[in-house]
Amino acid sequence: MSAVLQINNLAKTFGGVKALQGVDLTVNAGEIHGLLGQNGSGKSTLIKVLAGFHEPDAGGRLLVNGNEVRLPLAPGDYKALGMRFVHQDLGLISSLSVLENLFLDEISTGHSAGIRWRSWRRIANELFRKYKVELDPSAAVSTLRPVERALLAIVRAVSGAPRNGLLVLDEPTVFLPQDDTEMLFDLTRNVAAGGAGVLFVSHDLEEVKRLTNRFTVFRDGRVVGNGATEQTSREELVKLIVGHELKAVSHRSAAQIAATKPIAVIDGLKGGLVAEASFAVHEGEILGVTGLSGSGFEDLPYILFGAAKAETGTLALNGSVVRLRGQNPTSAFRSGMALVPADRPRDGAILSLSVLDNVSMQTMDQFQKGPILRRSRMREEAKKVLSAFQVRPNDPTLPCSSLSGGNQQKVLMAKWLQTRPSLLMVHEPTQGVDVGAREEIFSVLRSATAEGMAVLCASSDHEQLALICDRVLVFRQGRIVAELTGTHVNKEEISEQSYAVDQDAQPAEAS
Amino acid sequence: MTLLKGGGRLSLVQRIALPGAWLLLIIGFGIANPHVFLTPATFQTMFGSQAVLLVLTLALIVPLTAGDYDLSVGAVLTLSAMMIAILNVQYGWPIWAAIMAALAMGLLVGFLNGIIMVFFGIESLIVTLGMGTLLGGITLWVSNSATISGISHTLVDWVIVKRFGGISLAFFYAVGLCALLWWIMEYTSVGRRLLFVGRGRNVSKLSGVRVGRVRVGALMGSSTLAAVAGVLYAGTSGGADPTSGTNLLLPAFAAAFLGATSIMPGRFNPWGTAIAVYFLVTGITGLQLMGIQSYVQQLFYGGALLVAVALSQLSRRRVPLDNG
Amino acid sequence: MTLLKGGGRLSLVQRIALPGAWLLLIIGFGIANPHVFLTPATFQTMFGSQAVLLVLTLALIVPLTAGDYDLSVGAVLTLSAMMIAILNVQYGWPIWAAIMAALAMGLLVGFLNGIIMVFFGIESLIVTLGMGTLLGGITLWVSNSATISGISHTLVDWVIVKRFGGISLAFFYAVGLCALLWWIMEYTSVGRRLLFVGRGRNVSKLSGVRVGRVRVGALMGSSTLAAVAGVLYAGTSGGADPTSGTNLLLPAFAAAFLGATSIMPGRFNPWGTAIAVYFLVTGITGLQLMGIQSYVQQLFYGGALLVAVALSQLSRRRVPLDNG
Amino acid sequence: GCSEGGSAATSGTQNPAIDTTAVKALIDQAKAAPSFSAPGPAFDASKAKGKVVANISLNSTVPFNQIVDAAMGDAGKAVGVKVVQFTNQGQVSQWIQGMDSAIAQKVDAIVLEGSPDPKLLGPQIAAAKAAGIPVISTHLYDESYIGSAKKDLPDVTAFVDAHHYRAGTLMADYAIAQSGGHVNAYFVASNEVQPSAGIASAFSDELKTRCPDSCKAKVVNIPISNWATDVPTQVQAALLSDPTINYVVPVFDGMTPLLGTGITQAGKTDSVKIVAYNGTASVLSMIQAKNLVAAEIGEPLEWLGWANMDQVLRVLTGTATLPSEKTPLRLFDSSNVNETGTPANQKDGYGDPAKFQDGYKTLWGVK
Ligand SMILES: Nc1ncnc2c1ncn2[C@@H]1O[C@H](COP(=O)(O)OP(=O)(O)OP(=O)(O)O)[C@@H](O)[C@H]1O
Ligand SMILES: Nc1ncnc2c1ncn2[C@@H]1O[C@H](COP(=O)(O)OP(=O)(O)OP(=O)(O)O)[C@@H](O)[C@H]1O
Ligand SMILES: [Mg+2]
Ligand SMILES: [Mg+2]
Repeated sequence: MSAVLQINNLAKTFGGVKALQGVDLTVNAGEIHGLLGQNGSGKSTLIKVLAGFHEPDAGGRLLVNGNEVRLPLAPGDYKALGMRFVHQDLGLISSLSVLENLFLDEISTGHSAGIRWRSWRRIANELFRKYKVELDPSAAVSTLRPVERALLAIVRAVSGAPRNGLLVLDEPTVFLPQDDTEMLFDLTRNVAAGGAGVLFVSHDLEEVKRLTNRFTVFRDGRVVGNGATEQTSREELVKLIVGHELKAVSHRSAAQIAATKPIAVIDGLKGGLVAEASFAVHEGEILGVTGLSGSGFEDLPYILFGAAKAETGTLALNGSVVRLRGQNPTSAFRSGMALVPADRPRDGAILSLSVLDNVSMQTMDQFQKGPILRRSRMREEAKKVLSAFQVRPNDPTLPCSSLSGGNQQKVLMAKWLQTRPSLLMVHEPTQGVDVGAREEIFSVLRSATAEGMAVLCASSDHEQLALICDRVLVFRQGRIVAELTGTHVNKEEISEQSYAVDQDAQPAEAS
Repeated sequence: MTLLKGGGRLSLVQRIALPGAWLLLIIGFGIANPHVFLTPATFQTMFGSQAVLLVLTLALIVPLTAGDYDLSVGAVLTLSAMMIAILNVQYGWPIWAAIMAALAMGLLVGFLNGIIMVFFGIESLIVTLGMGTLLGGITLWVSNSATISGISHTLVDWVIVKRFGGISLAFFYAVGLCALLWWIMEYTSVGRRLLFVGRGRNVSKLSGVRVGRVRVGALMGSSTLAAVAGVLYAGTSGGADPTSGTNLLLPAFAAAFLGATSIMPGRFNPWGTAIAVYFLVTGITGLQLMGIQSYVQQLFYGGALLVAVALSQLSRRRVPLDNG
Repeated sequence: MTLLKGGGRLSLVQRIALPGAWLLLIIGFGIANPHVFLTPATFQTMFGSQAVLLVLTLALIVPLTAGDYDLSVGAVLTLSAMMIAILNVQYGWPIWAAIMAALAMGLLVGFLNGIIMVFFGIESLIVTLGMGTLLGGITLWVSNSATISGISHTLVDWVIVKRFGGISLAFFYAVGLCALLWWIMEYTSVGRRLLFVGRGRNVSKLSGVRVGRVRVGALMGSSTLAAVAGVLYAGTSGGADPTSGTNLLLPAFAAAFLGATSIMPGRFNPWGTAIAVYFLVTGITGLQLMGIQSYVQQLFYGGALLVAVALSQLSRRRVPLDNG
Repeated sequence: GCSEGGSAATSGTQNPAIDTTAVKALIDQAKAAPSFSAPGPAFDASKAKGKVVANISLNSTVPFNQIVDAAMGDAGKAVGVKVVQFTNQGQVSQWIQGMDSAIAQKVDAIVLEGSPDPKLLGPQIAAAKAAGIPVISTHLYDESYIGSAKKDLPDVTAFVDAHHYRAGTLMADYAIAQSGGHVNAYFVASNEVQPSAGIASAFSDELKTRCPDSCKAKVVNIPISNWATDVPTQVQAALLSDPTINYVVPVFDGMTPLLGTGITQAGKTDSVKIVAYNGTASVLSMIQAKNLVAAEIGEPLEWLGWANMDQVLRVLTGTATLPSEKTPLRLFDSSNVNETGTPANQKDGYGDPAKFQDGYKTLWGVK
């Protein structure tokens, strides 16, 4: 079997941070190769070196289809080398149209004088038909839902991937619901069957086991293991990635939940994709909301927080009632709510400011003594919080942009949990977070609920919901169609309810 | 830099709001002052006279599309006109050679702007502000602060005296540049890359765009266009003065932003720019023809900019979450 | 808006590059022209006479921190001085009442700027460009294009005649405003929110910051500070003219950006601003005192801006990733 | 304001011929090279030897000021007075700084050359007075206005008058003479500059006096900062709305190329002429090139410098100051413009400079 991609002794240093050191990696033709590792272990950095975005340190070697290629690669070189990417943040320009994004590579490196928009549009429509995605070529990407954006990026990469080329997928599934994931897997297998190599990054070991032939694991920028996927158990993978084994988690029972008092009671909510929703979140519970994308569950936290408009409905939080039409983020925050959004670079973190600035956005006022903001105190406090959340590196003065995606997510959890909200709402809380950190985030959520906080977790990751939630509400077409509690909270039942073809919304079995 | 909020499909209302306002303005002045305003001569001179401003505004929209500001265009215009005057009048160079020298200066200034911006990683706003001031000093120096007149009649003839349909050739040059720029921006990959870089620098780099090169190129484009505006300026006035070109900077910015509300709302675009320039000029000319005080014209300018942009935003579907 | 690329810990070299350059400049002129330049009087007049520019630059950095531009500050300064002159001299209002009226005008203009920007969702650059033009027209109108002198001696006394350590009180007002602004920006949550909004609008919104209010507040702050600069202008010159204030806009922008390379590199900050203003003024004054040609001063201005910002970027650890 | 002429003003040719002999005589007089006559009594200027004068000009980037400043330096040298230049770009804050540093350096006199507006320097002039430093304002106020200027500005020690309004009158006279008494003028003023309004009314008044029925002028105000954007369109619009306009007059001749643009664009290069004031070289060249400009009124700039120093020396030596320095104007048209050189320059064209220089030296007792 010939190697599509061969990397020897590659290193990349950012300032003092060694993001990659002595990395060796081989991807063979026709092979789907899993690239695994904790947050910040260097996966995306490697990929960006291949894309010509980062310049690696001197000394590394790169062979493509057996031919030595001189490093560093220039932007755009990847194209001639037969590589195609779905980047971690998808690599789309959101203010431009679907069509322009679809042909981004062509335009970026081409020398066309006389772009034939009309024929491109025809090609686009054919592609969308072929890959069975419904996209309007002239819609702005900013108006698309996350799934649609992911599909666009995937179609772009897959349709351009040449035979004996390399397709790189950096966490392509985080935004995808089950059936689209299946479609992606089929596409990926087709590409590999055509003779290309695939490099596939995911934190979802289930996916890795199902899709990949071989894998390589990074830890702290080094290769700590590789092998054939079939011959490696899930537990072994976890151990390679995290360095230790994971503990199991237990759920509360329906009776336990019923015994606690409701913290937030939502009544008659309508707005966005939510047609009607009434439910309560209880003290100390983690309530999951899920469904297929477009079923309305993603809008729920944003509407409750006042970041998206509600048409009608009320929210009783700790007994005081607000009309959701008049809700806005400021009053929501003041009344004891918190929201960790899914779109981290846009809505979650201010990447150009320090970790300290980000963590202390809400707590700042507590450090005000008379006219002076006591900043050394703020720094110490932040350090404590960061170490509680195992943020690596634990240096609050670093700009947030220099942390890896997963560590940024932990910073955000820290930022909001510090405010001791009575209702915490999270949207895809472990998106792009490695198994180790994921466990840490779960345990943080657990200990917070132990102190009486209520958590609303909106996610399309059914396995995750099964792992952490005490109760799960499933949405279909804007309505709650099922409520799962106790032993019903498992991946299979959540998926079944989400995908049920049954159109008559039936109030759930377990309530 | 995303200019206006929202995105997505464009409403027709918005596309044509500015042309519509322009039409209303013409009708209004036509009723108020039919015998003077509604004459071919009025329109002929209106079109002919603002070619310099139009070309200068086109210069601005090139780097604006790529997300950069060029504050040095006014100074480049002035220096370009001054170079032509000095080389042609004082040194006796043939006019074409003087023009070539001025254009070369524009290209060089843009290159320097770009290199400083990219190499040192400084915001274009600062680089071009500094460069503009520096060029202003150079203009004062080489001209000895004096106005120079007597530029070759060939240039004056070919810019303003010769007419087509009663309109000076300058107008057709400007419209030609509009068309050229529109073609480049819409139908060539070079032009599209400008937009990509302006809208998403990292994504563009990931997709293989040589971002630095595109940004340098945009500044070279703007400086060269500004030098062309200087040539037209020298041609329309038959001379050059060391300061007045810089006063065109703010009107040009106003027109560029106003133009971005029309035709392709949300994007800086050449035809929108042309309409914005002539909308503003029509208002001013109409007031001037009615003999209204100069400060009223300034009130119109400021007010029209605010109202036009505000209305064009209102007619647009509001989008809930503002983009950073 | 992220001003400069990179982030992270600040190198000391960079923090003090500009103060160092200032010192070098003073030493240089001291050697070249010891008897005139190195006198207390030179520094006293330098500090006193540029208080207006310093306050105007402070006005700019407030919205710049929140990610907005305010191009109307020059026009507000001019109108503020003109209002004081008209109300005090022509209408016989007591000086304090005239000052209050001018400050109220500043507050109102800022409020209008902010409301138009937020309500219609228009870029601050366009709104304030339009507003500045409008105010320029209003100033010409109310003043009848004339210079008005004879403002109450109380104001003049308290601005420029009374001195402390040989330096006019105007300087101490400006430094006081610097200190106040520094305290607000660094040690109050209101000030931090400005920065948050400037760096991440959505994030701030979702963190409970009332983004619209903060942006309106920033524009109100800048207009009010510009009105204060107008008061100082009226006080230093004892009169007001209808146009000259707008000439201060570009120097103020230059100083604001230069100031952002120093003390707290990458952020607009009041002390950096003060140093930038006096660095530029020292250069100009030194050249003036040597009787050097005027264009050289302009060359210095442009050149110093480019070189200082470039050096401050070089001394910075280069960071590989460009921020979008 | 705008002044309308009589009823039949626009019907030009049908009007009875106007007698223009008187005006023509005035014009001929104004076209002759000026000769020096002592502006006042002689005095001993050598008493001022060794004194230092600070000179703050309106805007050191303007050739007008550069020439006057240099001449002041030369005149100072003739009597051993040092003239220190404070160069600036016309900004009020720079004038203030110049005043402050002149006071701090304890100079013997401060000259505001070529009209930095003393109204914007009130506190500084008061401070100079308190420090015993006389302040002399030059070339800002018209001779007719010096009286009220003295009342408005009691702290200014002395003024050197200018003849701005006479220039306005002369421009009107030239237009009348050349057109046979049928003038329809479009006058562009910039009223934020002090003498502008006076020049405009002098121009209109002269038309009203000489040919009330067949002449008229319309005055518009465009601030200098708006020249580049507004002047061409404004002129063009005016020529379109009133095709009988036959003269376009700028209040300051720096506007001339922009007027030219407007006239050319309106296609009126054959029927419209420009008469202007200030004597800028490029405008004189336009007369030489027979390009739109019919006449230009200029002033001998070096002479102005010496005149400034005459008043300054009187102040320094405690001699009574003069109400008028009697500096001349000269009108140039195609008949005498070549005396300014080819190509025209701004210094020449006023006779032999040695003559007025000798005149002043004699007056000062240093020759
Ligand atoms: N532009 C940058 N500047 C400085 N450090 C960086 C930069 N980009 C990444 N790093 C650092 O390099 C390391 C590797 O980051 P990378 O994004 O490759 O991680 P990853 O394996 O993709 O993690 P995740 O699973 O969270 O996406 C991290 O320590 C990160 O902080
Ligand atoms: N940037 C774009 N994004 C999305 N749609 C676009 C874009 N540019 C053009 N289109 C759309 O593409 C279609 C065809 O555009 P256009 O009229 O430019 O084609 P054309 O160049 O005439 O086509 P052909 O090259 O086939 O002759 C139109 O519906 C237009 O709206
Ligand atoms: Mg990654
Ligand atoms: Mg994942």
